Amino acid sequence: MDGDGQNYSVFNSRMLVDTVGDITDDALKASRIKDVIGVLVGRVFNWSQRKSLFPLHLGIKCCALEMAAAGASRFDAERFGVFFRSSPRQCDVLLVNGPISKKFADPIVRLWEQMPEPKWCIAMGECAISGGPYFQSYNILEGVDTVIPVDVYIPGCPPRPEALIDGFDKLRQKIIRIGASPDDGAPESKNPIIVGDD
Amino acid sequence: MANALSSMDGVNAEVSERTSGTNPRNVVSVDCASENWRQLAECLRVEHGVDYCSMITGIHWPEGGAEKNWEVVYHFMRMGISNPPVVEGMVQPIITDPSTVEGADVPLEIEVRIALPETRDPKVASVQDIWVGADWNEKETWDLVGIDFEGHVGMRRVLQPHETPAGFHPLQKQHKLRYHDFEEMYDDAQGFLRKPSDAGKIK
Amino acid sequence: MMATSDWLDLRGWIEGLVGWSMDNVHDALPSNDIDATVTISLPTGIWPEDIILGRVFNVQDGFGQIQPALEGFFAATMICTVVFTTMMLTMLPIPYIERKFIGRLMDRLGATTTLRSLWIGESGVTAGKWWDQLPFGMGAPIGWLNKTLNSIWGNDHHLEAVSRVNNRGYHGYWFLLPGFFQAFADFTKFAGKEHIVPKEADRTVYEVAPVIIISTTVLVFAFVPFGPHFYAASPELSVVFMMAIFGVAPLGVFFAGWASNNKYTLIGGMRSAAQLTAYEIPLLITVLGVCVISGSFNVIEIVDFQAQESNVWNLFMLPLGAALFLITMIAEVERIPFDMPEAEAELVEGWWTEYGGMRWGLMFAAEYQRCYAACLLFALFFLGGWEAPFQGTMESLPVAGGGLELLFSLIPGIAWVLIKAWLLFAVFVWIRASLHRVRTDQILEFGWQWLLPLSIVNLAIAMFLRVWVWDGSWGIVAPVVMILSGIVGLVILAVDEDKEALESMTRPYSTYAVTKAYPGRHPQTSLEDLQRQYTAYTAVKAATSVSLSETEAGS
Amino acid sequence: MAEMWISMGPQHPMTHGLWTLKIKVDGETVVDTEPDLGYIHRGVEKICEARDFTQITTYCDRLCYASANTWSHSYIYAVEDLLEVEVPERAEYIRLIAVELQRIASHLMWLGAYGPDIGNLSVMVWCLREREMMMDLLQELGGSRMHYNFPRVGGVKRDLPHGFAQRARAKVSLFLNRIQEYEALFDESTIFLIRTQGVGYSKAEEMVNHGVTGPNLRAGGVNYDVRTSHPYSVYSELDWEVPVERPSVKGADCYDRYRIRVEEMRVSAMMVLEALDKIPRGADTYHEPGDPAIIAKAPSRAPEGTSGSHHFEDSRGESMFYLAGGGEARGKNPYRVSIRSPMFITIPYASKCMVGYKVADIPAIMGSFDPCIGETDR
Repeated sequence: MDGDGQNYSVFNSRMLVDTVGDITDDALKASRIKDVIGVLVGRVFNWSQRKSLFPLHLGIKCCALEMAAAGASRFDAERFGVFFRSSPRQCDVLLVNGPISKKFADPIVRLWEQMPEPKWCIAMGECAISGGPYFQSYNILEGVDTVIPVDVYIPGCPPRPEALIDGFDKLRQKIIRIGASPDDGAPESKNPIIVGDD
Repeated sequence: MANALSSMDGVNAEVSERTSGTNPRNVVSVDCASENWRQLAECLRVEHGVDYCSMITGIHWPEGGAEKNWEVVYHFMRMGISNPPVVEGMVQPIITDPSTVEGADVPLEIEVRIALPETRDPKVASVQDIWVGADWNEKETWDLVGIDFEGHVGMRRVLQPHETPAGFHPLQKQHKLRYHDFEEMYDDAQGFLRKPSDAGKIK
Repeated sequence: MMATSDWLDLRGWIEGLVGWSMDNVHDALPSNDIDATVTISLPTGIWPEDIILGRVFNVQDGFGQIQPALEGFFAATMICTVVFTTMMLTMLPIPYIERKFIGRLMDRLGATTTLRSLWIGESGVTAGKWWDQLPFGMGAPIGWLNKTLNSIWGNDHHLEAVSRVNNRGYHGYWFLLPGFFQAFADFTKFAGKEHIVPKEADRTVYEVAPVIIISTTVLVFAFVPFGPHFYAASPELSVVFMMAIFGVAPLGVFFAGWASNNKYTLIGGMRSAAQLTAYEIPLLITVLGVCVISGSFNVIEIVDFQAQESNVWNLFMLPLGAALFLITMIAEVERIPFDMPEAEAELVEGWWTEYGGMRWGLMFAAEYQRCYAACLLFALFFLGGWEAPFQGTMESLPVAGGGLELLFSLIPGIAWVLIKAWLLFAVFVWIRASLHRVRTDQILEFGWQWLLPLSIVNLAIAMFLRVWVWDGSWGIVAPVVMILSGIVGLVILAVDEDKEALESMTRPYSTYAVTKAYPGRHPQTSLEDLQRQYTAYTAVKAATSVSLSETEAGS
Repeated sequence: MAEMWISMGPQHPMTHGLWTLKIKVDGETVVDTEPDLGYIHRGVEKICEARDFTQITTYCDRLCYASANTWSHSYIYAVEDLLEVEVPERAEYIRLIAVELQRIASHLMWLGAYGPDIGNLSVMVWCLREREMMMDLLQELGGSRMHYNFPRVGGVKRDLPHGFAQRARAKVSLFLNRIQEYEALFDESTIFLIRTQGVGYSKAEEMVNHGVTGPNLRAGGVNYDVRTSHPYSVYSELDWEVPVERPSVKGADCYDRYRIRVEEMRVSAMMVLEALDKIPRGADTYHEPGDPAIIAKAPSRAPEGTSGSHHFEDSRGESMFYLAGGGEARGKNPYRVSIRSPMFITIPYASKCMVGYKVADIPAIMGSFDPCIGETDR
């Protein structure tokens, strides 16, 4: 205070910055512009994510043929925006259609980690759900959900292509509730669902 | 052919009647001692023209007694197949009517059973160089049953993971099925303790 | 050269608008002089007298001096904005055509995504009153709009099946453009995806490669005219400029393949580099033939040559050139049968295997932009651009000529250009659905051994026509001769090649089956009993209750 | 580029299934290959030791997902060999119809998978469209869409349902017409011919020595077929010829394997039509399940020390089961079930066939051998 060479000037740049920052933060809070942008853009992204689900072109066992049949003429899964890609970098859905052996546990975890967020996993068939008829085997994991999180389970050995299409529909129902408002009719969405919350 | 094979020492062959659905068929079933097996195999390939090794089965008989504790069953076929001839630069496919062929051309099934005594490391001679088709069959038999083949080049795990502990051959009878006898074979089936096989390596 | 007339005079309108506004600004400025005299008096003894800076200044004159530059700048900006917006909007039907047409060729429907799920949700599950999360009740109009749309285009109860499978498709409202918004959905989703750079990748090059590809692809459209007065820029050598920029993208492809540190992408990049260098040269020589026969390196002048000077499209004068241009362009945009760089069978996704998220989405769009540019260039070079088919001929008809002339004068040129380009892209899709993939060495052999000499032959034909035949117009003989030669060549390719080349390539085989079929010939012996079985089949169809919609799907 | 190892798989479009093909390439040329199997090894042989003879049929269905019926029938013939069961003739005819329909479906699946291998996707959709017809017919027989569990020890599960013969004739004749569309799409396409001809040569004797059988062997110019050389069903009573391809001088290439499978589809379709005419008591009479006309009494336990085996013509080659009876100690379960999988032997040979060709030829060669990993890994 007295003569220690410090400059106690009225103008302090830090104080100015703090003041301006507080003012802008208050303005942002007051205008809630973040909420507006978040909600509107969030709904658009939500629509786009549930309308273009690219599964990974991964055929493990019997269900792979039903997956192929679902993409063929009679059951036309492409009508609902399901295009199969071969590279995990460009996929949204990991469609696990078969038993996971100990030898394949590492590769499928790597495939899952190679896929960019947001991503979902569908366990198709009994083998992927619980090991299926091979639950006693010495080389089979009891379901893919022991190594990666699963969003939708499609039972059946193998499930029919209609069941697969319905499974994708169930996944869309799950996606549309992300960030939904509390009071929609759906029972298990009393609170807004956050991705990765399951 | 059965008599010819029976003339060899340690080999005992007869023709057994097998039924398949509605119509019967004949199979030359041979019992062979493990030390005579290599000689018998060369005889089959060279003299009797057995050109096709169908499958190799290894069986573990814990209660089979001292002399037949392990068993290796070979299934061969005599197809009598040769490359189709080339006539003026065009291949003439071989069209054989199986109802007309006779003699050594008749397609024949041969089943060779080799009983092994009780031992920790059962082994028989490898026929990998005689029938290339036996190569991966022997690999699989060693992988699953644990019967080793002497002279087999490049023996490795084919069906089980490469990092499977040595000496673990699941088709041996002391390994029980999961949930039947719970303790064994439940070696971290969920993979919780599992490390990635290529951990630490640069991909 | 007399330019084509089009009522859609975009450049004229914009320049007029800018000039008018600039004149108003000029007039609004103060016209009286401003005395900007500044006198600086310095201490005496150094300089003899004071220094007088500045002078009398007139704002209007000063503005008048820079007015042309300003007008040019604003007009160019507005024109470029309009043209690029038009390009982006008219490119949206391209993926739509791809999906729907190949779906129909494959006996499928293709994507039927519509916007209805925005307001009716997915299978009865909606996002609730999500607009209530908006502050200040500004979501109320959204809620009202949602209710209105539900009442108009929601699931109506008299379509039980459609109501049961809520919005799994468009249930027949063609005006909802089923599948048109799939491209929107994909692109927005890519924008929202995570961006992953592989661990061992060369980060800089990995990030730069998509920029190279996309920017050069967009730059091509700077010189593509949609109409006689509907272009962003038209330098004298626009064709050369366009081809030069078109050839830059392979560099980015090679960068991407190399930088991803993936063996598939590396092989894909190598293939892309080899293939595109092998097909750039025939492409350039073919385009050179077009420029020679049209006597200009400017796209607009090339189109005007076809439309005005000689009322004959270059397609009819250079059939060989058109075929070569089509083939080389398919190879340039890497589509089947020349899509070795992204061969899904052996290389997982080819050179962009490691790319995901927005970068891959943009490169995906760049692929379609290249296809679109190829189709537009074909339409401009060979199909007369914005000239209606046989316009001169039809306008010279005795009776209906006047009406047709009026009709053609009412249709803007951009309509013809877009129609031609989209139909040509449908041809691309048709080729993709019906052909297989060629091997790498076969692609290169084809390019160097056949396309290059043929393109030189095409150039020679063009020179001959231009030098010896052209006398202000192609008489009557030259077009007829060229068209007939083209038709003859096509017939030879279609018939002769199918007979002899296939027979020579096919070894006769002997099968002991009831019906024999081998290339070029379909079994004739079994057709009678097949007919007999068909009659029994129709009888059965009437008798039994088997649903034939399944058995003969799309037969 | 220098020589480098590329690991194709386990998730790769080329592998119709889940396995890894390690190739060593010099630029674009393959200089060495090494297959790596076992990604879906399920230990079926071990599990079957804890099941009785009727339960094992379901596992045999799930061995090969492309042709389930042929595998369950292959197992059933081995069990009948083990238990000495005499099968009624009508059941044999029904089995033949089921197996041949399954063979058509399997070859259609192969043809559909072979289209994308060489870059044409529309073929896959078309072939799957035709496959649906065969699967409808099999669904009428077995009740399921892919895994039918159709055969029983000593007979079949159900008789031909009402109107099956008419529907089968209708769909098979329609299919016989549709084959020509595929031949138009494949054989008249020059690109397909230059992609498949002269690629992946394989000689007959070499294939036999390597244990390769089935269509891959018949493509080499030899009409060896278990259905005729070791007749096991009523095949000998039908009027049919084994389709044989005339290969090139250097051996059978991918084009020959494609042709032989198309011809086999024709032959199988004609066999189905003929069997529907020749079936005893007519194809329209219906017997209740368990009727002695379609299923015979069979013992449920195998005596000690007995063994049963049977060679069977699968869609991909010669499949075989070897069963060791367990006797009273093991109850109704077999003591050992051993499975001979054709593709387990063929995949190493196919990998050898690739050496010296381009990387782009790998899908063409491997796809032409029709790999099915479900039976390979068991």
